[in-house]
Amino acid sequence: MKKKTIISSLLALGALMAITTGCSNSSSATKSSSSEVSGKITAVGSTALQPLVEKAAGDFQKDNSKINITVQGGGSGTGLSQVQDGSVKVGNSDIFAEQKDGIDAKKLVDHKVAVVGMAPVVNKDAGVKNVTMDQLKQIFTGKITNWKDLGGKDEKITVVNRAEGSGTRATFESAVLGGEKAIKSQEQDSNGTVQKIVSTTPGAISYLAFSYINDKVEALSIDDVKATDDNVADNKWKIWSYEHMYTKGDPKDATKKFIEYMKSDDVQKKLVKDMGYISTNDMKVQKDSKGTVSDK
Amino acid sequence: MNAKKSDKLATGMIYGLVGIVVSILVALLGYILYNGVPDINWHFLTSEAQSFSAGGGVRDQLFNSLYLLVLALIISFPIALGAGIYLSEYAKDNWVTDIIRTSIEVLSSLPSVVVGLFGYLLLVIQLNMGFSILAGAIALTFFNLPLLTRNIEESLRSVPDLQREAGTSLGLSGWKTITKIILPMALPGILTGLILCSGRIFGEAAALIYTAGQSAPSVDYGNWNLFTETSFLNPMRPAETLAVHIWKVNTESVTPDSSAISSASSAVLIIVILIFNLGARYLGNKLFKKMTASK
Amino acid sequence: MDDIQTRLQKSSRATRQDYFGKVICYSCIGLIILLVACILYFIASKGLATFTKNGVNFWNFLTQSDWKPGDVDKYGNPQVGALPMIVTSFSVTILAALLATPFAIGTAIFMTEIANKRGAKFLQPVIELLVGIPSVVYGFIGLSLIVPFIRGIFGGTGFGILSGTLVLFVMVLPTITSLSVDSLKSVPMHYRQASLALGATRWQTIYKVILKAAAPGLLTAVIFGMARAFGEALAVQMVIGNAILMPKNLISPASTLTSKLTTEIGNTVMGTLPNNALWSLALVLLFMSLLFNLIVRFIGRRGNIKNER
Amino acid sequence: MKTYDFNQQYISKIEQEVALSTENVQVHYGKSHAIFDASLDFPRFQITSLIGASGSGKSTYLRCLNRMNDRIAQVDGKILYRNTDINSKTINVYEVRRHIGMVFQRPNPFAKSIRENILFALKNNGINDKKELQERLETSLRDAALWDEVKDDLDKSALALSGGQQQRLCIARSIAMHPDILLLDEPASALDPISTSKIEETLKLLSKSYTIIIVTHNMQQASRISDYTAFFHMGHIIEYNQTKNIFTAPEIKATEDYISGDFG
Repeated sequence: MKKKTIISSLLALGALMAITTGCSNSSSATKSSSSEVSGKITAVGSTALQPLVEKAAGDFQKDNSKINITVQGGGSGTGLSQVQDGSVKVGNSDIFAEQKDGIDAKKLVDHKVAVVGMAPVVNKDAGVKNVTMDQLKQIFTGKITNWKDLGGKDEKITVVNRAEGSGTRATFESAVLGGEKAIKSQEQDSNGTVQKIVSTTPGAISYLAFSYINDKVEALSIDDVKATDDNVADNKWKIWSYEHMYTKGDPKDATKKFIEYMKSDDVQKKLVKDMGYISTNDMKVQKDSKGTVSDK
Repeated sequence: MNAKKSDKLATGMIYGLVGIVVSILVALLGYILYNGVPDINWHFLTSEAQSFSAGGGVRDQLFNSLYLLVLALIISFPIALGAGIYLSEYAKDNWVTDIIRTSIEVLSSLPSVVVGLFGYLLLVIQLNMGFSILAGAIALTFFNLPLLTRNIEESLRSVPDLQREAGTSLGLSGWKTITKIILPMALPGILTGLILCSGRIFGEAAALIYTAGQSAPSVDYGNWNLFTETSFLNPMRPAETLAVHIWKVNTESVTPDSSAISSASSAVLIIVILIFNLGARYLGNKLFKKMTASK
Repeated sequence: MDDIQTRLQKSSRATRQDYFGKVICYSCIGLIILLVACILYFIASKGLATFTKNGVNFWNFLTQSDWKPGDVDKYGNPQVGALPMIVTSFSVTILAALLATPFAIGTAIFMTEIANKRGAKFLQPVIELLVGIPSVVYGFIGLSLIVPFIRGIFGGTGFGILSGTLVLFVMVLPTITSLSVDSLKSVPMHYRQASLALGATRWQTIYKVILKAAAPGLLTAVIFGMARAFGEALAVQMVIGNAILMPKNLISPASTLTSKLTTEIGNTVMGTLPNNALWSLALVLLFMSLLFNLIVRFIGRRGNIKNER
Repeated sequence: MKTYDFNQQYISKIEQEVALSTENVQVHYGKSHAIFDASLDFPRFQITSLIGASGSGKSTYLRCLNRMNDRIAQVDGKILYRNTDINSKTINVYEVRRHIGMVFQRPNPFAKSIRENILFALKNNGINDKKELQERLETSLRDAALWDEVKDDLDKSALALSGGQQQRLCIARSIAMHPDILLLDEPASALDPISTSKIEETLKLLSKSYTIIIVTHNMQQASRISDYTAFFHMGHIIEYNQTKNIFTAPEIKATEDYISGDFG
């Protein structure tokens, strides 16, 4: 009896091995065979950046048929840790590698491919269109709890924050909260869901990347500065961040070519704008990983 | 209260419960179809998805969903069948079997995101499969197995012991008795399980995001060579399924018509499941009739 | 020795077939066990690292309610308290199962014992259809219908355990129903005939004979339903509010283990405390489902013993 | 309640050729002891019936004879068939069951056509010759007195037959294997009187070429068809003798009381 169990478990193990070796064989077989620049690029990470890279990769492959690019989401943390481990060629992130625990930023090379602006959004019947930076801070730290204190309707404020550790939240908190902690509140991790929640929940406030702001929600101005691309470019609008593509060491061959393409005018002038991002070329200032802004 | 009265009362209550369930079902399906069907058209079904402009379709996603379903069933069904046979026919009633059963049930309660991440680390990274349909199919197998195994076991058990005795008393081996006599009789039950699992495969998103991926590179539907990168049959290519597409469109998409795409995709998904469901049932019944010669 | 005598002692085609079958079945179950072991090991090694490597106190993990794995409190300890999520997960699962079970079993009884063939034939595919609706669709329907509904009736934001329960109720209903149907169907016909022949009414037959005979199967159906409720993330996440607060009542925003896990896992880096802490949540989830399993099994066994007597 | 001494036994010796015999067979279900020291010889080409009250162990004993209890009970002792102990662990049980066939209390045809019901096991035993299969199909159905009723519907589902027909189909299915011995476990208890008498006729005819052992709780049936009868009580074989002796002049009081219906 015992013998049989051992035999069968060995068989099972064997079957698993067979499956797996079979797979790795076929994948390595498809890799090689070419003369010019060729290769397989996998880019993983930020879900916000994914559509841009995916679209750019599609266009890029039309002229470089030997290069195969796979773009996947999974989150900035996943992207950074996978590129650091060397399991993928490119890690997409909406956050500086320096800001993430457990990532050795020195090993990674940062390629900023776009700038994303974010704005606080509120449900339409809050009756508020403009706040000061300080008021915004007090809302998110739980000191102001009713819209009537800001001249709006008598309606409780429902704060919807972004997922802890997400790039969007890190950007927002560093620009608005100035080191204080946000109150415990609802959290969501995707722009789409946040937009839907804010648009349907009376008194709700959250923040969204510019491209997700539509007429269903009210984007607030801060200190009478409107959330526009131009205001971001000269840092009048403070809440913005870069979209990064990280590589481990300097990119080579196919990866290098692709990253160059991402920074080229083809992408920056057209795709980046179409997707609602701001081109890095248009920026008049730059920001480092500590949030210090300087002239370019 | 006398028996007759309580009988009436209970029947009434059951009718009430069923009435509520049915109205929920109808409302739910109606809601999805009502919102989605007007946006379904030939163009939607046959064109590629768009990243940020309007007018994208779901051709690739639809195909990927079906292909992934087939692959996942090819992998999981035989394993579940073997395990189900083991549990219903060979397993003795002791603590080892108890542990096996419990661990299978625990496996089924894992959140799909955990299964997805496990699949990602094991299949995509460790075994170097990359984001691929195959990795997705294996990940789906992980949580298909408990439900399917359990279901096959139950179906086999529901076949009366008399049938087993008939087989063994004729000198047939246990294996032949199971595969040729018990299994055909258990077929309708097994089919239900299979359909439920297919439904789950169709609707699963979280596990696939990390394994089959969430991008659908364009593929060549004329290329039948399994091993080329662009072939639609290549199991090593990344593939976004319909459910993942719905998830993506809802959460991060910037396409102006995202809500239309989402509701139309949901409706397509339901219609496909319905077709699959009825088709499987029809074929299963035919097969059952053929195998048991009951006309 | 005559021919038959030798044949009696030699192995034949049938023995080989049987051996072959056994090898196949044992391999399959072996494969599943191997898989379960792998996953368990994987989750355990990651989930336990929070306590072994990052030095989080296990008791604090279970009883504290501050969850900020990235930060430290004023004493320099990482804030990893999972109590609110554990409580919420338990609540939504139990409530959803409690709510769904009568409906599911009622529907199953209707389909197997009361309805004519056509009624059952119509209901079954519709119920199976529901299993295939992606969680995210349930989530969005919940967000656009259930949340405003709850808000309208009970006030507050509408996000909370109650909304989560209602969404899960609809999601586990098909699972419990179709498994219950299977288990009711497997009650032999002659039980029913015998009971009806003794002059029992239909309800007495259902209640005293069929439900009793099918009890273990029904319990399994409920376990599987709860398992689905436990593991569900995408849909719950959208309606429960996803706030790491001790739920004060059924309509205050809360967060389940899975919703936290799903929202944050992509934003953390493998091997760091925030990541390990999330895996610890997965581990808790695993233990909770194990616990439920054992409880239900225990109840089932006691029921069986009673029946035999 | 009368008191009997169940250790009192009367087992008559068989003078004819013996087809099957058991020596000190014991059966345990878990901790409960179901059969005590059962030793019997079964004469060749005769019908032996096993009688006794429900729960007396007669069915359990019968099922030991072709190892049908393997999975559910522990059987000790010797069962001799062709000078071989077929209760030994090294024996090929499938081969045993081919030579010692069995028919059960409730008809259990496969959910297949009538033809397949008969031929399925044959084909699995490697008989592929079409002519031979056809031949066995017809003979077995004729022997079971079913041929005339079903010869035009051979491809119809066996489940469409009446209970009596189904049971005769099960008998035909068993004898198509050309066994030596046929075990029947209350084969007529679920059937109406007409079907029962048909089965009895069939068994009478079959006993010319098969050794038949039948469990029955119908004493008229036992006396009508069997040559030998064994009386079981509480797991013990109380008396075994030629049927006419058992029914006219039982040696033991318990047997007499059971037969006269004055029991317990």
